[in-house]
Amino acid sequence: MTAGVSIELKGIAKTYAGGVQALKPTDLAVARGETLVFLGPSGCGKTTCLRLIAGLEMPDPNGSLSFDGEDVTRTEIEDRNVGMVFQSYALFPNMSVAENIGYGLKVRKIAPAERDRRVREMLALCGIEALSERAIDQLSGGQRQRVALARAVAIRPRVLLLDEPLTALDAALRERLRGELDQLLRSLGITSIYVTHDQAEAMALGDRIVVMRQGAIAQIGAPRDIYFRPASRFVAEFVGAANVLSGEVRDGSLHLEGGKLALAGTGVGHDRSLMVMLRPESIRLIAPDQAVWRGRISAVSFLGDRQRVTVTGAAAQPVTVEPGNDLELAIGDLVGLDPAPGSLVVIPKETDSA
Amino acid sequence: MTAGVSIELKGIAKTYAGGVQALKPTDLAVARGETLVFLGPSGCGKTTCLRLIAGLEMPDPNGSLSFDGEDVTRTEIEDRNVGMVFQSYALFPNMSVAENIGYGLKVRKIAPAERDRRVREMLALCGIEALSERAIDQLSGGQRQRVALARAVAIRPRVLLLDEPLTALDAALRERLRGELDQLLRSLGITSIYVTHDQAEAMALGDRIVVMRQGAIAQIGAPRDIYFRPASRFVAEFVGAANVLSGEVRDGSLHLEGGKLALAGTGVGHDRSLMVMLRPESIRLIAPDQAVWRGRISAVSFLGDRQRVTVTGAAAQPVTVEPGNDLELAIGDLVGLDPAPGSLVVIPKETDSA
Amino acid sequence: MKSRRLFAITCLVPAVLVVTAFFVIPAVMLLFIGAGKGPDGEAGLWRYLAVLTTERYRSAMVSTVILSLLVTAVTLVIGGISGVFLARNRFAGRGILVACLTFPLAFPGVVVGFMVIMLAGRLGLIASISVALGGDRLVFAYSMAGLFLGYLYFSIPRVLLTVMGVAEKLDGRLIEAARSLGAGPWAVQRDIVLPALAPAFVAAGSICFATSMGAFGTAFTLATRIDVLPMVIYQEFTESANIAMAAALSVMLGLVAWLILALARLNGGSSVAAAG
Amino acid sequence: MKSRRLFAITCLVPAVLVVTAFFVIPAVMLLFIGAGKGPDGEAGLWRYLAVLTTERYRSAMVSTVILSLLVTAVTLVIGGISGVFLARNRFAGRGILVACLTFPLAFPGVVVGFMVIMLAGRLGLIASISVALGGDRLVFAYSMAGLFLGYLYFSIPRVLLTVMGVAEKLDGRLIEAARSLGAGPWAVQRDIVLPALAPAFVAAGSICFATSMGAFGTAFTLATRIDVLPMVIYQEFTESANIAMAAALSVMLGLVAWLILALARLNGGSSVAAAG
Repeated sequence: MTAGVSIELKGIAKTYAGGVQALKPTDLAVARGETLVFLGPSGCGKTTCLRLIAGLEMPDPNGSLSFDGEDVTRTEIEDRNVGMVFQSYALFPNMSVAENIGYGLKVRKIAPAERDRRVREMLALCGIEALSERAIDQLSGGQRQRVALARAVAIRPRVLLLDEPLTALDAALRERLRGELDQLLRSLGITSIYVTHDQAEAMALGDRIVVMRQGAIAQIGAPRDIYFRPASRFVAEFVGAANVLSGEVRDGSLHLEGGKLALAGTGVGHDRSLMVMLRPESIRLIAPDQAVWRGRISAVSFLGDRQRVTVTGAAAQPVTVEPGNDLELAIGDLVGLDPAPGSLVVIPKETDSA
Repeated sequence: MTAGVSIELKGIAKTYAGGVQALKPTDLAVARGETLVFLGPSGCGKTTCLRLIAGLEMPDPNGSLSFDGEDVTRTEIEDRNVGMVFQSYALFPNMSVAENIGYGLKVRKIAPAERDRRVREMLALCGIEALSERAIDQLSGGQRQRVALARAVAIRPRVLLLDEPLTALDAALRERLRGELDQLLRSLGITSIYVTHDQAEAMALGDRIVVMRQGAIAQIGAPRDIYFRPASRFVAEFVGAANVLSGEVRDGSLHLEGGKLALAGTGVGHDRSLMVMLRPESIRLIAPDQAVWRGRISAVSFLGDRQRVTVTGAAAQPVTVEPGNDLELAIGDLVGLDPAPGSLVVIPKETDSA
Repeated sequence: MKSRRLFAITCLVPAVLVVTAFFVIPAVMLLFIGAGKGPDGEAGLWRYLAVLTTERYRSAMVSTVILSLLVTAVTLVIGGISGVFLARNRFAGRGILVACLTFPLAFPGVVVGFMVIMLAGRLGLIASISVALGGDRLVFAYSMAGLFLGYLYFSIPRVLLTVMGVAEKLDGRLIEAARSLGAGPWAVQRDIVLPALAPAFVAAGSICFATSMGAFGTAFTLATRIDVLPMVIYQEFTESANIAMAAALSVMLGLVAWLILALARLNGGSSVAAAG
Repeated sequence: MKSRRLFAITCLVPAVLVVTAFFVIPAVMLLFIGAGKGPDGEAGLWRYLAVLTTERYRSAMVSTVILSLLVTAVTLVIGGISGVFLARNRFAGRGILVACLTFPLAFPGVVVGFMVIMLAGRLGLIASISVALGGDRLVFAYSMAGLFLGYLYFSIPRVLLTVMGVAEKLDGRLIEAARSLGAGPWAVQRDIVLPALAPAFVAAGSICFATSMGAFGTAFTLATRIDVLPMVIYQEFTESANIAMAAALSVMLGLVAWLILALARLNGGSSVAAAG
């Protein structure tokens, strides 16, 4: 439908009155039609970044923002032609569903007949034809979300900006709408910026993910890059459950409380001590006599599709393992831990340690 | 600390003014020290059930409710000695954290010295000693949750009632507090009733789960019973992701669009047609030439610890499979589907089909 | 169960007592006296009609209603614009401005009338300025214009505060959403802000109208030449000793104000209560 | 950027104009006249002190403040209990009860004064009943008691509506939580409901106090024998033509009312605005 534009941020920063720097000078390029996800904890600057791209905030001097090469740094939001979806949806309570969706077209003085046609098109696209004449307060959360999306897409924006659009929904609905949203974004082919603090959402929707921390970019990459090759301990722990283990290196192995881990193939130099990361689902539980790394089960939690097992004694901190739901486990059992080949990731040393 | 009581409901029902029957006549026994979870979609009667046990609603005539054999059906909540934790926490905004926790003791006219001692004990138990003098509006969501729990436990209740206590928190925090709550409930050994619509929460916390639907109990059982042996299609789909497949039975196999499934060991009689359930994580993806059941990948979603794959052509509806994150998959690939032994669950026929 | 019922009764009894003894009886008496014997010895419901048939009463009623409508309209425009502006902007001196705009709340009607005289009376500021500028002596304190000015003076702060209260609670995301859809500042005001404030406007406007209908202190201070309804009632009661007519006029005045408040409550919901 | 600035200025200019020309000038003039020449030819700030030193003014000020405090206290008790009860209970006739309790809002002060005379005046209901019962003729309309009754009549509805508005928004879970902790109905009211309503009480009470301080219509209708401050100001102004003294008294009256409102706003926050 719409091809969207490429976006380029050059040295964009934001300092609020009072001197708080919400975003450090940032360079970023978004390709045409790409879905880019900003992921991070609250206060990391991801929403500030979105609002700067939207034009709801003005960046500090010297930064520049362009859409397809056109400088829009000082353009007001109403002239940027961007579609926005808010966490609270921000639907106009004094208008019906159809009026909400058509509002952007009405403001653009598009003829009523054409406007009606495009509103109907949007209603069909989002599967909410039946709600057309409803008042906003008669809609469920999921329906509001769809109306908000339809309203933002109806103006055929150059960029679609989504600020935690699924956060206000409950888990099951969030998962279903995430799938729908993914299909819609791909079928529209529109450049999209998506902000979330939910790593599963980021993984499922993003062509690339920008992990942010304390007003700066911690890592940019495809979901698999971020998950399997985190650039820092922070990224490792934020994008999924992670066991971060520290130990001494001797004879090509990392020595831990409960045994050792072979370091072959991780390309480690000659450091004396090392920090590594292991995902819970990449550790297999095996008989203790077959293992070189052992521990004792201190907690088992049945989660339906899998179990969450806490193993103590294997490392300084308890190690979390997530085996399948078919294994019979009991608290107190001695177990062997067997990391899958290639699942051991060395975490670069850094000054921060959160 | 407290042993808690056993609870018995006999023919407890609730009809609201206007004739809506929120809870059909229900019998239920809760053992001393047990954690029982009511699980169901909104409007299923789970909260009504909790409020009846609490004494916030009065049941229809003829029902009876007893704590350790003592009839409390007509006892007011203030005389039932139950601890409640609300979804909104309902902390008193005009009192500090310590005053909130001590309020139940103050109302009971417990001497200030003893009261202080028990408040400090609770603060320590919930790990919020540092917040003692804080005002409620200075607390984060997770902190509020802990204060609400401490306040409910401080009165040493006979039963602890929790009404979706984690729903208002975001995903990561919810998961962490779920673990803490589990440990606390187990260490207190108090009889607990927990209401939630989140199946992962129910699985992780409940000794037994009561799945509710339309004001009646759909199934009662341990988490594994509910997950692996659902009594109906509704339960199967509510307690986790489920592929529900219908087909014709011929030669001891269930024939589907993309092949057949062996029915050996499922104890099926001589029905001509059958409905079965397969969990997404119990289906292995194998080479198509090795499989008797095949389909084509129509969508792949990387979720970090696993992938979600949609396979079409295998059955009338698309089949969802959740393989590990190490498999390389592409849309359009022909794949073989191999259910794990014993993972096929026959769903009893019923009139309802939601 | 017992304690709760006892509690409910303890609360209900004073309320019911107060209502019947105190609120309903005087109103019902007023209604009957209005139809009872006057100084002319005649009784009848005709007095209620007199508000429409007798020239003096009718013109007082008409001018009171027109004056109140005008005051309400102008108050809503000025108070509404200032209220929205003050709620949505932060600037140096804002606190002082709000304080200045709201201090008329502290002045009773008599003092407001007094102020109008000092501003627009025979020896008032406007008269002095107009003479100093070589023009005619501009005096309008003792006319409807003076009354209008006085009513504005005490109406604007109420409307301003009500509108500010609602405007501050207005969800800023709604405005951001409208802007993202291409709406300029005027379109945002017209399509988003005004509709959101409509209930507050209805509430504040109806209170403003009812207050203007019944304002007495200001009118009394300014002069007896202005025939607004509360003045006429007072004159009937004290000067003509025509208690029955005064009662009938009071009932009619109450009725009009009551109607407006009831209509507003139907449309504006509970916010009228808050503004009450 | 341009259009937004233009927009802001378009909003700001009328506000500033209105403030300076209309709100501040009369108040400042009042202040100066209070210190200016009186009919005795003397000027000075002493007039502001006269409120404290001259017996007549002091007693008027004291009795006005005491009356207003009493009215406020009684109004808060009656309006508070009824408001909480009406907000938290649904029963047949509730709508009519609320309508009855709030219709005094539609009656101006003159009419309220009038009602008090009919209830407690020489030929009023209470007098007739007391005589019929063989007792003395009970008449208290023309005293402070009558004024008190009249002020209650128009104060209670405002407080009632404000309290009802806030009580209806009170989170029912708080009460359920308190009950689950063992709190009986009285403890729930004392520990949960009253603290939650405190800001509404402060707001409604301060408005009630300021209104009572300045109420004129009722006092004027009841008689000129009652020396409340607004009456004294009126008399100074019209009968004694002592404009300076009237101005000084007005300033002092405004000051007291303003202080109470400002204190309430500090404590009750924005809810005073909503009740204003």
